[in-house]
Amino acid sequence: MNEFITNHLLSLIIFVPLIGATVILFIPNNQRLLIKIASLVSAAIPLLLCYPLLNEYNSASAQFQFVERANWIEYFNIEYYIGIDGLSISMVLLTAMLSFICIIASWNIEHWKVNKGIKGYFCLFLLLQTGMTGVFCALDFFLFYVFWELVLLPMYFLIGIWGGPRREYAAMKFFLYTLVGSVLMLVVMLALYFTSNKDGAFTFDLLWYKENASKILTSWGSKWVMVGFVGLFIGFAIKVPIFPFHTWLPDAHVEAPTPVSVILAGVLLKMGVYGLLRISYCVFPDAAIQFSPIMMILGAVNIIYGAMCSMAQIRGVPRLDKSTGQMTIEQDWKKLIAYSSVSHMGYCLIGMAAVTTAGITGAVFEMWNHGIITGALFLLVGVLYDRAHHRNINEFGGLWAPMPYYGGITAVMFMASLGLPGLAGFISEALCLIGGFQASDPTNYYLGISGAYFYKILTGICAIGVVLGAGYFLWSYQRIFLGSLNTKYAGISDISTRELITIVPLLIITILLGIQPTLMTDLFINSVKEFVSFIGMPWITTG
Amino acid sequence: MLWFTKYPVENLLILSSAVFCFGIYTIVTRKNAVSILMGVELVLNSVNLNFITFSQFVDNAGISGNMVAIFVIVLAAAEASVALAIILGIYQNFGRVDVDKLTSLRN
Amino acid sequence: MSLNEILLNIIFYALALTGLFSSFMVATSTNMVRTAFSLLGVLFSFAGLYGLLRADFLFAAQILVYVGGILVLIIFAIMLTHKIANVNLSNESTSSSTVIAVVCILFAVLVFIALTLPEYIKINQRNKPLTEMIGNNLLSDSLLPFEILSVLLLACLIGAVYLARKEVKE
Amino acid sequence: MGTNNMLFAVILLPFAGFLFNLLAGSFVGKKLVSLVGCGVVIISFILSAQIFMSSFLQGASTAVQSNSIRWIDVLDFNVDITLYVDHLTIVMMLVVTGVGSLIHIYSVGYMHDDKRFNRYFSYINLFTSFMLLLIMGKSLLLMFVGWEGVGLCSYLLIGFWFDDKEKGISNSLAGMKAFIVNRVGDLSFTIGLMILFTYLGEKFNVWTLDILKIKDVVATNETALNIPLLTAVCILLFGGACGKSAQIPLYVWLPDAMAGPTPVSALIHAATMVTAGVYMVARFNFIFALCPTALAVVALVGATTALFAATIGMTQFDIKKVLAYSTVSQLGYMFLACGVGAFIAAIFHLVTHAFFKACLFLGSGSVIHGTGGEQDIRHMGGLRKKMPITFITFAIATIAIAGIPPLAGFFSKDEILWKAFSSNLAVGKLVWIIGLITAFITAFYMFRLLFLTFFGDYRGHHHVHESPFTMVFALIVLATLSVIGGWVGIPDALGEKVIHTQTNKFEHFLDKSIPHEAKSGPLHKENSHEHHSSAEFILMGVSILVALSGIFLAYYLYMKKKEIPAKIASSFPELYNTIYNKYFVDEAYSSAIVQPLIASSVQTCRFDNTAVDGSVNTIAYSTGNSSKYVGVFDNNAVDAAVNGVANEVYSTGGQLRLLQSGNIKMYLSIAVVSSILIMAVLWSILEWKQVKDFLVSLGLL
Repeated sequence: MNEFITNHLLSLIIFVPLIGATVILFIPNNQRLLIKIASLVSAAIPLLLCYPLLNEYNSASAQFQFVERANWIEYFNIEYYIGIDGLSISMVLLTAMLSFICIIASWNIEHWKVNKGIKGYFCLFLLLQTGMTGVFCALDFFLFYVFWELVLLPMYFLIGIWGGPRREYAAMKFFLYTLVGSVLMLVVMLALYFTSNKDGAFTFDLLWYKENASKILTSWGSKWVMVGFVGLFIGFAIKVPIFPFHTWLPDAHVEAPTPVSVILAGVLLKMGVYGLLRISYCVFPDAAIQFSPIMMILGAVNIIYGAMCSMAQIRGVPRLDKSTGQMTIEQDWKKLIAYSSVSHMGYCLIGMAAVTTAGITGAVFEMWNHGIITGALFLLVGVLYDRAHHRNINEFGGLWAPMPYYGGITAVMFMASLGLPGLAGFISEALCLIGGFQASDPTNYYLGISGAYFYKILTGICAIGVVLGAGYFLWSYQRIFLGSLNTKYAGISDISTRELITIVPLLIITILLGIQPTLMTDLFINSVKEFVSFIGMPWITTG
Repeated sequence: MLWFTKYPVENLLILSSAVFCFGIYTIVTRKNAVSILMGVELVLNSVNLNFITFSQFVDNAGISGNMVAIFVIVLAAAEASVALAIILGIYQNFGRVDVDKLTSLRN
Repeated sequence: MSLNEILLNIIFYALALTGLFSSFMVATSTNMVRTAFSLLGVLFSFAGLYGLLRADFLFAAQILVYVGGILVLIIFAIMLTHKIANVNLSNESTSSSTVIAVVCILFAVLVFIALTLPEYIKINQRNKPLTEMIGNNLLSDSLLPFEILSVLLLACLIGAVYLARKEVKE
Repeated sequence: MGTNNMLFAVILLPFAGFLFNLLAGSFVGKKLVSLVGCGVVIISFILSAQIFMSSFLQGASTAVQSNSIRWIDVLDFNVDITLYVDHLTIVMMLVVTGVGSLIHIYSVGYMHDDKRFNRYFSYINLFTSFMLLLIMGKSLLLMFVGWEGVGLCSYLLIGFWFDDKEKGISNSLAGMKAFIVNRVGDLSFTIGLMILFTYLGEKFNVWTLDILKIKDVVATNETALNIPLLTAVCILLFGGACGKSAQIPLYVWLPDAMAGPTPVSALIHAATMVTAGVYMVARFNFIFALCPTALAVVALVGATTALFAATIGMTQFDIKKVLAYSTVSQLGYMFLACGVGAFIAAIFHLVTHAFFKACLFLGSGSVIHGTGGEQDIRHMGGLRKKMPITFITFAIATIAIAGIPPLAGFFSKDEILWKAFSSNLAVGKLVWIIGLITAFITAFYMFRLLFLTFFGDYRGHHHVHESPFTMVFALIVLATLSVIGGWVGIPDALGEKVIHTQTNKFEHFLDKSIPHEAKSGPLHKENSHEHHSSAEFILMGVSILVALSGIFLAYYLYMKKKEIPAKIASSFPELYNTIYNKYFVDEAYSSAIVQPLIASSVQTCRFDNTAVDGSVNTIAYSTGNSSKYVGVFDNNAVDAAVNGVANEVYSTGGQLRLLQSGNIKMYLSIAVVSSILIMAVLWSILEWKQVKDFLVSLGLL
């Protein structure tokens, strides 16, 4: 039995939630507690399986581990090919952990305004977890694409049914946006498929693409390689989200119920960045290097733009409400955090654009930290939302007096999020910034962009994001927690033990990784080294 | 002059065509249902004749033509019985068998 | 032409003419009973022709089935659908010149085709007894039609009985 | 270089105090909380004293270092947690822990009846541990962690009374302002740090943030350095120092920081945190010394801040605001000293300033405590009879800050002025003059404060009582320190002539960590010894004269002719008004930076809502519309065609229906005719050749 577990560990982690979801379908709808326990168990098992995963994972080697390979669709030579290396192990862990926490967080689903069938909710959630873990483990482009699309469906329904007032609009927008992106990705995937010939046959195997990246480069020519890269980039940029494609994020977050927006922010955004790292960078390394100045610019825009937008939430943004037609002042706390995650993802972009060891490690570590910190932030917003049933910042005040523990934990999380040294957020941001600084200056063939201190100036601009971050986080903290107590909320109850169970582990991880980040960075340092040396190879065709 | 012994096939075919045309003529002009039925019988017989002549003079095994003829005969019998049953049914309901009057199934 | 041939010719033409004349009578006679009996003439002449063509089984079948079965049936029908009194039933027919013209053209076409038979038609005489061959064939090659026919006859039997019975007024 | 793991104990003890008070504080009585709070800091003071005694005085080892723990390890960039103590650090440690413990003891009395007593002590302990980390951190990044941690604690402590009825919001806003302005300073600090890091890495392939390693790299290839870049780095690092030590562009947060409890102001905004900037500049003396332009900037900014803050201090009526502005101006002095290369004088002034400024703040605290929360000096007066000890200690500290010998202030300030005067930097003389004027104004407003609060008759209406012993004890100790503190650094010239003792122990002590030639180096004229001392004597006389005249002016205006200040104020109303309102700097900042930033952020979000989101919606809307048009087109065109066909079929069907006339004969004839036709067609197809001949023969073809 355990021999079966060890060599099918990854598949188990991926498919146990799916099995759980099917089991839940058979439980009658009125057995609410049984459904919840079943879903909890089926989310707990992958988390427990992560322990042997970490145990046997040999962080010294940069090769793929726990590889499982089986023929799926013989005719098209599509394989069920999964495996993890440094980049994806932290994501698998993050998905398992956040999903488990979110199941606990959605324990009081009955009291939500939208009290639809909870069986559907939990099944969709577990299906979502399968999709997400699958994305991070897939090594076959087709399998990756299938899991990528699999994630869309449950998320659409979770937002669409259990969401807030404008849920249909948000869910529809989210779905169509990501779908457009994945269409582009499909085109490039097929292009790659039909130009590949692994021992005679077409193949979707990502590792094969990586090994023959130079062959693809010569056969496609640098122009088409750039087109392919941009196609993939747009597909992933929508998910990250990167500046022009980000407008689905605030709506999806504002409308999604708390646990769903935790998963949305915690894991779904990482799928975009992970896709860029795993596929765009590995398959089109030449285009990746040529594209890095633009990536850096986009990263800088992301940071500053996200920070500005979230700061605007405090003053309140007049927005024409289509249904009622008049201008409503919108100052939603959750939207602030959504925009702040746009800003945080900007740091990942800088780290990636710099393609230095510090940069890429910073990006991967930022993916993990952002998942933990923003996940906790959304849970905290959920705590207040469950009590006050609204989220506009200026209607709270002085909540630290009645809710000391809640205030304390939110303070620590806010500090972590704005990058206070000594907590995890600072280290990944510092690594990204330093990585950005270390990047060598782009020479003239970088799409015609060159400049003596190009990267250094841009990273300097990005550092301003740190100040803006301090601005809007402290300002919102002051509006909600400090100042004189808003009498309406005098009797508000402090954070409950269930909510504590969901948030305290994230808090501990943030503090622990702040003091000793090597716990996490050792996991993926070697893979990053191999990744950087691979990208750094003399791909660059002059002109 | 094309005597039967020299040109057996042609003669027989001419005969069957003649009988065939007579059958057609009776079918088209007769008003009485039963006589129409007789016309049909004439046509069937002429066809039978054709089959048998060809089976005799063309087919080297000489059997398939005859087989068909047999089947035609049997079918003619079955068809005649059903037709007459219908005619009797009509007669009972309408009292007469005149084809022109039987227009209740109009459009 | 040898005596045999002459005899053959005489027999053929005798049969042919009787068949022609009686089918003419079927087509044009006004009296119902006369048409019935002229049909009898046609059937007999055709039976003779079959015999002439060495289709002896068919000669017998023709007489048995057609004459014995169908003709008797027709006569029954005539008797049942007309009052007994007036034997000379009127059998009017709406003959019009167009119909005659069409029939003649048809006859002409058929004759033309008969006369321009392709030479490949081999003239060979079969002299094996027909019945034995038919028996073998019925139960070997054309077994399927044979079975279908049996089913068909059964269906007709039932159908005919059902159609012809008098409505039982409840 | 001895390794001594006690260093970790020095930092972790206050941190443990923080954890204990925060978590267990509310359950445990105030007695235990105060015991743990103060005890922890006192023990760490004893430890630092022990290290000072053992390894620096007798041991004469240059530095003590703890073994390192792996912190960030990313192959080519790794940072370890190692604590490094050399002469400069030990001095700072003694100041921080010494003054810190005194202030902890003081605040036991001061904060006694506050309902969040334990939280206050936990924050103060956390502050002490972060400050120690800042000082002892070997790597720049560790220093930065301490740097921001100290900023965090100042944010928490300034906004400590966040739920105060009327001032609650302003307190928390002040805290936020402090943190964000510090953050702006930290921004320039990080950029400077990163430029230095990447420059050293790319040029000399030394990827390190370790201060010692940086020092060696800079020392070994001094000639190959790119001076303009280093100047930029120095200015950026100095920007960080400005943020933290409240210099000209980023000083606005310090006066508002007075919203916090007074011991907090004493500890953080007088003695320790604000001096972090000076410490950092002193720590990087080996880089600053190489860039004269950077030094000039530092000196000028320091001098102008000193003068600027002193002028504002003259007009303030809130006792803590006056002291806050005096702190800003004294810090200006320290940076002035650094600017002219006299890093040791700056540190000496930092130490003496810590003593008398802490004493002043604690004195003002006991005054506020005594007068029941009254902070406006116009409602005080004549307190010397009711609060004698506070008056005496306050007076001593005021004399010290004014720079009257033999107290500490004189020696350290005079040292700075002398170094400024004697330095051959162009900016030296100008800066000396500004320093002199500032000394005059400082003496004036300090004694104005003294006379208004303690002399004359009591204008308030509250029963005044002396503070309890715990508070007074700290005052006494600090007063004595501000007296004897100066004697450590008596200048050599004065020493040989007058007191024949081994003088300026402080300078010789610090020499080991801030090498002499860097201190004076090309900056000071190496003239003969005699000329050197005579000029110094003259200078001492001048500065004493200036101080006395300042005191006399204050005495004359506020003791003799009380109405004159009001008359002066009314005669130049707009000048007085501008100075009183702090030159409207706060308003200028908020209108120039803060409001536009918020407005632009609102605009960006609206842009995001309308333009970007709008474009997406328009795309969706247009596809919706176009699909509508497609739908309409589909209905009219395609559908019409289909309907047309349907109608045709229907009509033909109609005619065909007529065929079903029920006339059997017609059916039969149709059947016959159609079968004949079919036969004809089939036959003609099969026998096309014959038919063709036949037709040809007929002449049709």
